[in-house]
Amino acid sequence: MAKGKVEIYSEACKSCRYCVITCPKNVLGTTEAVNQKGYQYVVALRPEDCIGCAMCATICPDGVITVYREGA
Amino acid sequence: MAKGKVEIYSEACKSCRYCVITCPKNVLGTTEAVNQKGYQYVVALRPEDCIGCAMCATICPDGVITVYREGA
Amino acid sequence: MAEKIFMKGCEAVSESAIRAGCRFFAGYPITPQNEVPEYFARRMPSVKGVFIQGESEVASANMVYGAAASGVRCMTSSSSCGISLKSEAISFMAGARLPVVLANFQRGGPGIGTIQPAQQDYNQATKASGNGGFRMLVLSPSDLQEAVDMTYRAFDLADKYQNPVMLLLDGFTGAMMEPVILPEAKTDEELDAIRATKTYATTGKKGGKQHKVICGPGLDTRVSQEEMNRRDAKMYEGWETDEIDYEEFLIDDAELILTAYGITGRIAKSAVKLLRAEGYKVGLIRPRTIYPFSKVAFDNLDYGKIRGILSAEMAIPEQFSTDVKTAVCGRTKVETALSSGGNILDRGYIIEQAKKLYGDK
Amino acid sequence: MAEKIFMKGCEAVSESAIRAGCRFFAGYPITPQNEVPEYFARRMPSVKGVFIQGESEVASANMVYGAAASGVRCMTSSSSCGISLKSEAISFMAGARLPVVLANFQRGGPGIGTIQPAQQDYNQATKASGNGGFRMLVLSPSDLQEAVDMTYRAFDLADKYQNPVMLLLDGFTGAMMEPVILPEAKTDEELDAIRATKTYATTGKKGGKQHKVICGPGLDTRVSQEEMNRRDAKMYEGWETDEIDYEEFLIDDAELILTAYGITGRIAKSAVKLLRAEGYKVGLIRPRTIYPFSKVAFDNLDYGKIRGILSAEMAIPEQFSTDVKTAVCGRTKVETALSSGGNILDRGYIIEQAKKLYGDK
Amino acid sequence: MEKIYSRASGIFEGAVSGFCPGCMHSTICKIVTQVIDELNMTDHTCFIQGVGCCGLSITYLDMDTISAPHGRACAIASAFKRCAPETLVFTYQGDGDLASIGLAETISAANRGENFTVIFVNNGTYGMTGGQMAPTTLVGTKTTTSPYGRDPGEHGYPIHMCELLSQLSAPAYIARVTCADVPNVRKAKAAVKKAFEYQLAGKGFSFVEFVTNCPTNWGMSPLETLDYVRDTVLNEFPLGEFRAK
Amino acid sequence: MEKIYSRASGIFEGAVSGFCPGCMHSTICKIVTQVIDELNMTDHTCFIQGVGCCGLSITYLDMDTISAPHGRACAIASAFKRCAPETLVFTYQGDGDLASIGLAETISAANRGENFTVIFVNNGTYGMTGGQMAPTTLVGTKTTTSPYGRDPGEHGYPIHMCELLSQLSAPAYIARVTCADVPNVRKAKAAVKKAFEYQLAGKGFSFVEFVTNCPTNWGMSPLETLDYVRDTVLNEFPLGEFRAK
Amino acid sequence: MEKSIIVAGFGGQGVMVIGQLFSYTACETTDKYVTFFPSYGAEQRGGTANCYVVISDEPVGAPKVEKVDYLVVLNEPSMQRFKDAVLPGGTLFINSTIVKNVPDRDDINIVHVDAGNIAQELGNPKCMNLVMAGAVIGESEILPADNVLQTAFKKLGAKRPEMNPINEKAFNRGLAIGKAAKKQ
Amino acid sequence: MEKSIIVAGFGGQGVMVIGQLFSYTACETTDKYVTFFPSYGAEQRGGTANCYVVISDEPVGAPKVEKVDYLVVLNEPSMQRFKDAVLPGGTLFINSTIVKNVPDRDDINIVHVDAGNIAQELGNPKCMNLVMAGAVIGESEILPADNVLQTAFKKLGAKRPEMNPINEKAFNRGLAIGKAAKKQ
Ligand SMILES: Cc1ncc(C[n+]2csc(CCOP(=O)(O)OP(=O)(O)O)c2C)c(N)n1
Ligand SMILES: Cc1ncc(C[n+]2csc(CCOP(=O)(O)OP(=O)(O)O)c2C)c(N)n1
Ligand code: SF4
Ligand code: SF4
Ligand code: SF4
Ligand code: SF4
Ligand code: SF4
Ligand code: SF4
Ligand SMILES: [Mg+2]
Ligand SMILES: [Mg+2]
Repeated sequence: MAKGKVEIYSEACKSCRYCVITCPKNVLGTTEAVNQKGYQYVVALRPEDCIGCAMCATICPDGVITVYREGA
Repeated sequence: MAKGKVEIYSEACKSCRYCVITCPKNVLGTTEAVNQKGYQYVVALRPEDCIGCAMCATICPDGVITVYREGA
Repeated sequence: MAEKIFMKGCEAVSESAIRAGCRFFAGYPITPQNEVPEYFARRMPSVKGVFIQGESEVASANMVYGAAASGVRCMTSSSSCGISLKSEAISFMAGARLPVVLANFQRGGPGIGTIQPAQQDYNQATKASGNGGFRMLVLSPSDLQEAVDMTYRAFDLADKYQNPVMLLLDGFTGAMMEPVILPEAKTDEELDAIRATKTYATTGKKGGKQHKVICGPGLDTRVSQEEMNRRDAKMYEGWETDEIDYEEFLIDDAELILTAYGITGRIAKSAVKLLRAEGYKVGLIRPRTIYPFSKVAFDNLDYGKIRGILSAEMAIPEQFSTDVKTAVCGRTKVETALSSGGNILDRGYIIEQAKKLYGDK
Repeated sequence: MAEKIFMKGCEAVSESAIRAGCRFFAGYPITPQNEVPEYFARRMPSVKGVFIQGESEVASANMVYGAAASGVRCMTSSSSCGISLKSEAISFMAGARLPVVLANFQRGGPGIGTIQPAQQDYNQATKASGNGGFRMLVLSPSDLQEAVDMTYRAFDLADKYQNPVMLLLDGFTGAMMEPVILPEAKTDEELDAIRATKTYATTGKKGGKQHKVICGPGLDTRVSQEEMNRRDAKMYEGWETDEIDYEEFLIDDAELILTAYGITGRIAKSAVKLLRAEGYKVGLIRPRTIYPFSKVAFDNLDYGKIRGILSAEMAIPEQFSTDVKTAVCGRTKVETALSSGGNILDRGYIIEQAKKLYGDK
Repeated sequence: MEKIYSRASGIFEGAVSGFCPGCMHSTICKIVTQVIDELNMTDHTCFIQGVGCCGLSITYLDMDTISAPHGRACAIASAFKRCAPETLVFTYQGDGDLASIGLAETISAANRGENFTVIFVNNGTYGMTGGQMAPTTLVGTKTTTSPYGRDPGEHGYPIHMCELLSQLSAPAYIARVTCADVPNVRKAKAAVKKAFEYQLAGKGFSFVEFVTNCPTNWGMSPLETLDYVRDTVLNEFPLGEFRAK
Repeated sequence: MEKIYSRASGIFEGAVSGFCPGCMHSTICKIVTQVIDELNMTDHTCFIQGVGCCGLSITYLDMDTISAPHGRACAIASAFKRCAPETLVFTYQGDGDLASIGLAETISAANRGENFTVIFVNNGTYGMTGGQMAPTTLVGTKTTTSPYGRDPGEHGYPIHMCELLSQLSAPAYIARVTCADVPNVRKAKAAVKKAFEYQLAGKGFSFVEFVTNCPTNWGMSPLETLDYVRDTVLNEFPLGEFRAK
Repeated sequence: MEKSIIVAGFGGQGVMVIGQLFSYTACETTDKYVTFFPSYGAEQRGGTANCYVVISDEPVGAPKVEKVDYLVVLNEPSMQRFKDAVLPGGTLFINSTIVKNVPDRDDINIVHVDAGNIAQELGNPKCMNLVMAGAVIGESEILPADNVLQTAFKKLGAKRPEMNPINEKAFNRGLAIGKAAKKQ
Repeated sequence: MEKSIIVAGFGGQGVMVIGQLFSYTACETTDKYVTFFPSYGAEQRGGTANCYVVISDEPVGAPKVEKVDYLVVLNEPSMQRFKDAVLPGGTLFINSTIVKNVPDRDDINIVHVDAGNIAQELGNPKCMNLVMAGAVIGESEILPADNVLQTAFKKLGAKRPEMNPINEKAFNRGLAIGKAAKKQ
């Protein structure tokens, strides 16, 4: 099981992709799906690899990502 | 004869006495006489001692003193 | 009754403000009102108030904006060109509906003008102390007792309407000395109670549900600019019935009306007395609130028996007199007695002009 | 005839200014007039003119003061709260009698307001753009061709009277695009000749006997403030006969008059057309010069046959409409159609109000 | 699993900021509210917005706020803090606001040592009005009002606020940070915390300059701006603590 | 005998300045006009007066002049010089004017590197308006608006304009001088000359700060002020050339 | 004859380009009077943007009107805001790729244009606006289609001539949809 | 009854003190109304300074009037400026130590007071103004001399009590001159 988990508030995502390039485990990415504002929001493509390091959330300007970690 | 000479435009003198304390030869001073503005203006009390060094004129804020020097 | 004290205009106004509960003052030196910031600098520590010498008029006016946002009674003052610099902030305070007291000790103009008194800012004070078409109550005293009383009242009016109030004075009133009786000082408890009513103060949500926002129309997304403008317009309209204040003197049988405000008002009044002594039937209308304009005073006149109106002010070209003409609307002749440039209006000249307009006794 | 070009209001005004010989512009970003400084930034190098982005509106206005003192044709522009910040400098320029062109692309207010268009600065522009009771010619165009033509003319008027001239526009006029025909550009020779007439320019005594002083009343010891105020008052008076400009449209048989200026003027005009098409006898008075006020246009009306006047403006509370009421002075009913807050006045609403006031056909 | 990173209570529940994609204004709002939460001050804070994109925080940050006239936030904060000393007060200002029109207010408040905190967003341009030249614009950069590039001969050089303020005696804390990568976001947050702690301890003026981006007016993608900040902008504006009394 | 020292032609023939007895404003007028005469520029000069006692020069200095709104001389000079590049342009401003209300205009013009000269009169007070506290007032000094003495906790510390401007890249010449004794008057004159020469050579912004006195508002005799300047004020404001590009 | 148009969408969708295309064409290739008025929110990106175009045989009176003959809607929020702004008898053009809520009105012509997908298909999502422009011209015939296309080449092609072919395709795809949707 | 006074001289001559002495006395020791108005030039020193005092049984209408009952002139420029400001029947008080040009008017009483020299004689040139004040009271009797003297002790003596004796002497010297100069 994954050590970490990300929760993405996709309506607030603006598709800047900062989290995508920052995630050390390559967990995140975008799909074709767009939100209300028309942005291709980020999703956890490989949630199982998430280590809950919160680097994605730290770099995310818009506070889109909430991070959970096992036994933090 | 004196090496220098000072000409004092007494109406412009405000009696600050900067020149008096600055003159190395103690040439200058005030008397009872006052000008239109009510200031006891400076006069050359000992003109014969003047060496024309222009220190008095240099320190004088109001450009009251014109200085002449022998063979300057 | 309280003792009469011989005081300088600037200081009388300042002391009255402090007694009204002014606990923040920001200002910048400018003649002829330097004694106002200087007085606050001396006095504020003893009432635990704050005095800041702003780095400029712009900063000072914005400081008052900040102080008002915190809920304290506050004031700034300046003179003419300094008021121009404050005009953006004044407009913001009117837009944000903040209670502040502003004083303008007018000097000559335009531009830097002389440091001598004038009444050249009447239009600015009453028509446009900044952009956006807001209005303020503008009070103008004729003597120092009135200055003291109006200052005290200005703080209540500012709170009542949650809007800036302006005192329009002049360099003469600021510099002259006259005996005054000072109003009683508000106690700390009274002031705390007043501050407690200011629920808009942005001192932290403190458990409140809604965050508070101090801003003008256009930024608050909860209410449209037009709504705010309409709300304010309604308030201004209310002033027309509730806040107009003027003195009538010997109007009943008057065939000639002198009218003037501020320092000129007292001179006109004494001219009326002297003219009466000579048998001229003259009376006086002296607006104390100069915005809104005392139109009603002119509407109440019996134009059947009036030969004319002489409007006196220290402004060239005329300003107040134009409002008089508008109010009179052709019902009788309106002439003017004007001066500017530091020459306060000579009573002899007013009397002369009045006699000319009066014609045969 | 020159080609018509589809241009944005801000840019059309800027290009017209450059063609009129404007060789110095200082401004500070503020929506909705950013395209003015931006246009000057691009264009000035090619005409050897100077563009400076001032550190603020205060600085920009003072830069124009400096440029005018050097004898070049110059301009600054801003919007509403930015104009408030310029008001001290404007007052100085009027006091020093310097020719400058000022443009205000009005937005909502008070305070920062919306970035949407409004006409909320009418009082400020026409009554008190600063302290001291000075006046300026204020021109307000209804469409971009008029904006272009008035801008060009403003430079001549500024020089003619050696006084600031204001263009009162709005965010709508600045942002919209429309075809315009641009005036011919003044040649360098023409501009040199104009500059040579400016003997007051303080570019050095150059052997002249008298040093030149640029300052307002109160500082120049050679002439008293009152003399200067009287001299200026006389000039202002002259404008009342020489510089009032307005459009009359279908007035002759009109039983209802619509009146409006600026952007609202064109909307009102088209409302008149639509109402005429429906058989209503309506006409239009559209002031182009808004200071001095076109009182004469209202005096010329035949009140015997007029049912009323509808005054439309984007200001709440009313401003222009108050001047209309003053001019009409009770001779007929004056009603208003107002909006603010970025809602430009809807033609439909004007028509509706007009019909109400008109009554039965 | 435990929640280890989330939005703070100072942001409206579920709010979407009005800032452009990738704009660090958003990051700043995020970390400032986090710090305030950590200090338990969300209910006792008043922030004073400059005019600029920071004004978009009015619908984003759920704390008491005053909207200042452009450039005057430091004057307002000076008075407000003196009248409400228990409230945590910070201004939030852009470079046009703070370093151009508000230069006198900024330096004067710093020089008086007023006890509030400045959050300064240096994005090298006037963002909200569409990308005009700011005092902080890098030499050579084309903007709408320097269409031929910022020219030192005509426009001078970028102004360095931290260095300038460090010439004054009164300021208690001065630091320059950025949000261009994770370690820097963490450092930035620590700097904000320190600044607020200085204020709460009554030490006087504290100032945190953020070297940020403006993807929209720089004409770059958000990712490109990160590189540009790191590779170019930081050369002009070195990070660090300039004063910590 | 030969005339070796006299007034310059830039002073009205026979004029008596309006400055108080012993006020160094007079000295500054004297040496500035002397330098301009030496440069043969009296007929090609425009000076821009701040508002303050320097405004008394309007009836003293026989050169073209513009009276600026308080604090705005540097903005006016920036534009004027660009529109009339052949004219020697200097501003003449007090510390209230230049370092308080005009702080943004001063620093911004310096930062743009505008090609004119500033003559800055630092007398530690608002002279003309009767002795209020200036940003340059020494700690502890009682003035009409700091009646209990300048208190660092409330008012901060004196502002040092030369040091502040030296943080900027553009300025070409920055110096602090005084007129408290003969050698210093001579140095001051040399500094003014250098500043004007820099301007004539098109090098950009030049700035000469005069540490001066205000006998009237300091409540001292003129002679006492000389001692106070030398013994006390100069400790706070060290003399010297800060920049000479 | 006077025709009024609103184009509304997000900033960045090319709202203004559509309006300006019509305006320039009217100004430079016809005898008509024309006005164009852009309107932005406070936000630079992601905010709303819309513009008003009025094309007329006489000088234009009101460059911004509450109700228009043609409404072009590029995103959902714009639909919410403007759906009542179409005059009876007028036409509503919808970027149906992303706008799903369609008003229930039978007094107007509603033209669905899958512009987003068409643009995608043509290889450049940015030319969505040209598809919409084509549709407007096809249905309304307020301006000669050829003139509009020439203007597009002149104005958009000036900076990026390589875009001309794809722009032309996009415009023509829209034009065809517009023509087909014409009410007889 | 209303009496008006102008005191005029250089800044630094104690012009304002004379006016304030009268004003405070009127306010604090009588039932009269009083106004005081100071007027300065732009210069801090060496400039002109003058003040207007009006003392009246009724509220004061005009605190500054062109023509006054009493004019006190301390220097030459003030004489030039104000010499026509004395009402017929009024009195002109001259600091004759430094004012030499005397107007040729026989409709007023002219009182020469060698105040500068008297003050010098008394050992403090600064008390020249008290000599003048005494002269005004002596001639005009607008206020009780004793009250004025008490006010001087209260106001001037507050900071510098050691000056009281010399101030008293100065005032009394002036008073005597004023009394002697009274027109019968
Ligand atoms: C007095 C005044 N001048 C100008 C403006 C217009 N204005 C709005 S935002 C802004 C500046 C934005 O730049 P900056 O402060 O750098 O903030 P950013 O948007 O870049 O974060 C300006 C000049 C205004 N609102 N008020
Ligand atoms: C806008 C404005 N604010 C204030 C004043 C009033 N004022 C006149 S001189 C002066 C300042 C004098 O101080 P400083 O600049 O230090 O010059 P100094 O007289 O000391 O040489 C001030 C504030 C003014 N004329 N205009
Ligand atoms: S918490 Fe760490 S591993 Fe998980 S998605 Fe975020 S950056 Fe990647
Ligand atoms: S960093 Fe945040 S806003 Fe940017 S793409 Fe990732 S989740 Fe979306
Ligand atoms: S020139 Fe020299 S010696 Fe002569 S008076 Fe002056 S200081 Fe004295
Ligand atoms: S220095 Fe000049 S003003 Fe002072 S006393 Fe000497 S001559 Fe007079
Ligand atoms: S315009 Fe620039 S600074 Fe403003 S929100 Fe967008 S990216 Fe950020
Ligand atoms: S007031 Fe001070 S600065 Fe002004 S002239 Fe007098 S001494 Fe000099
Ligand atoms: Mg910025
Ligand atoms: Mg000073």
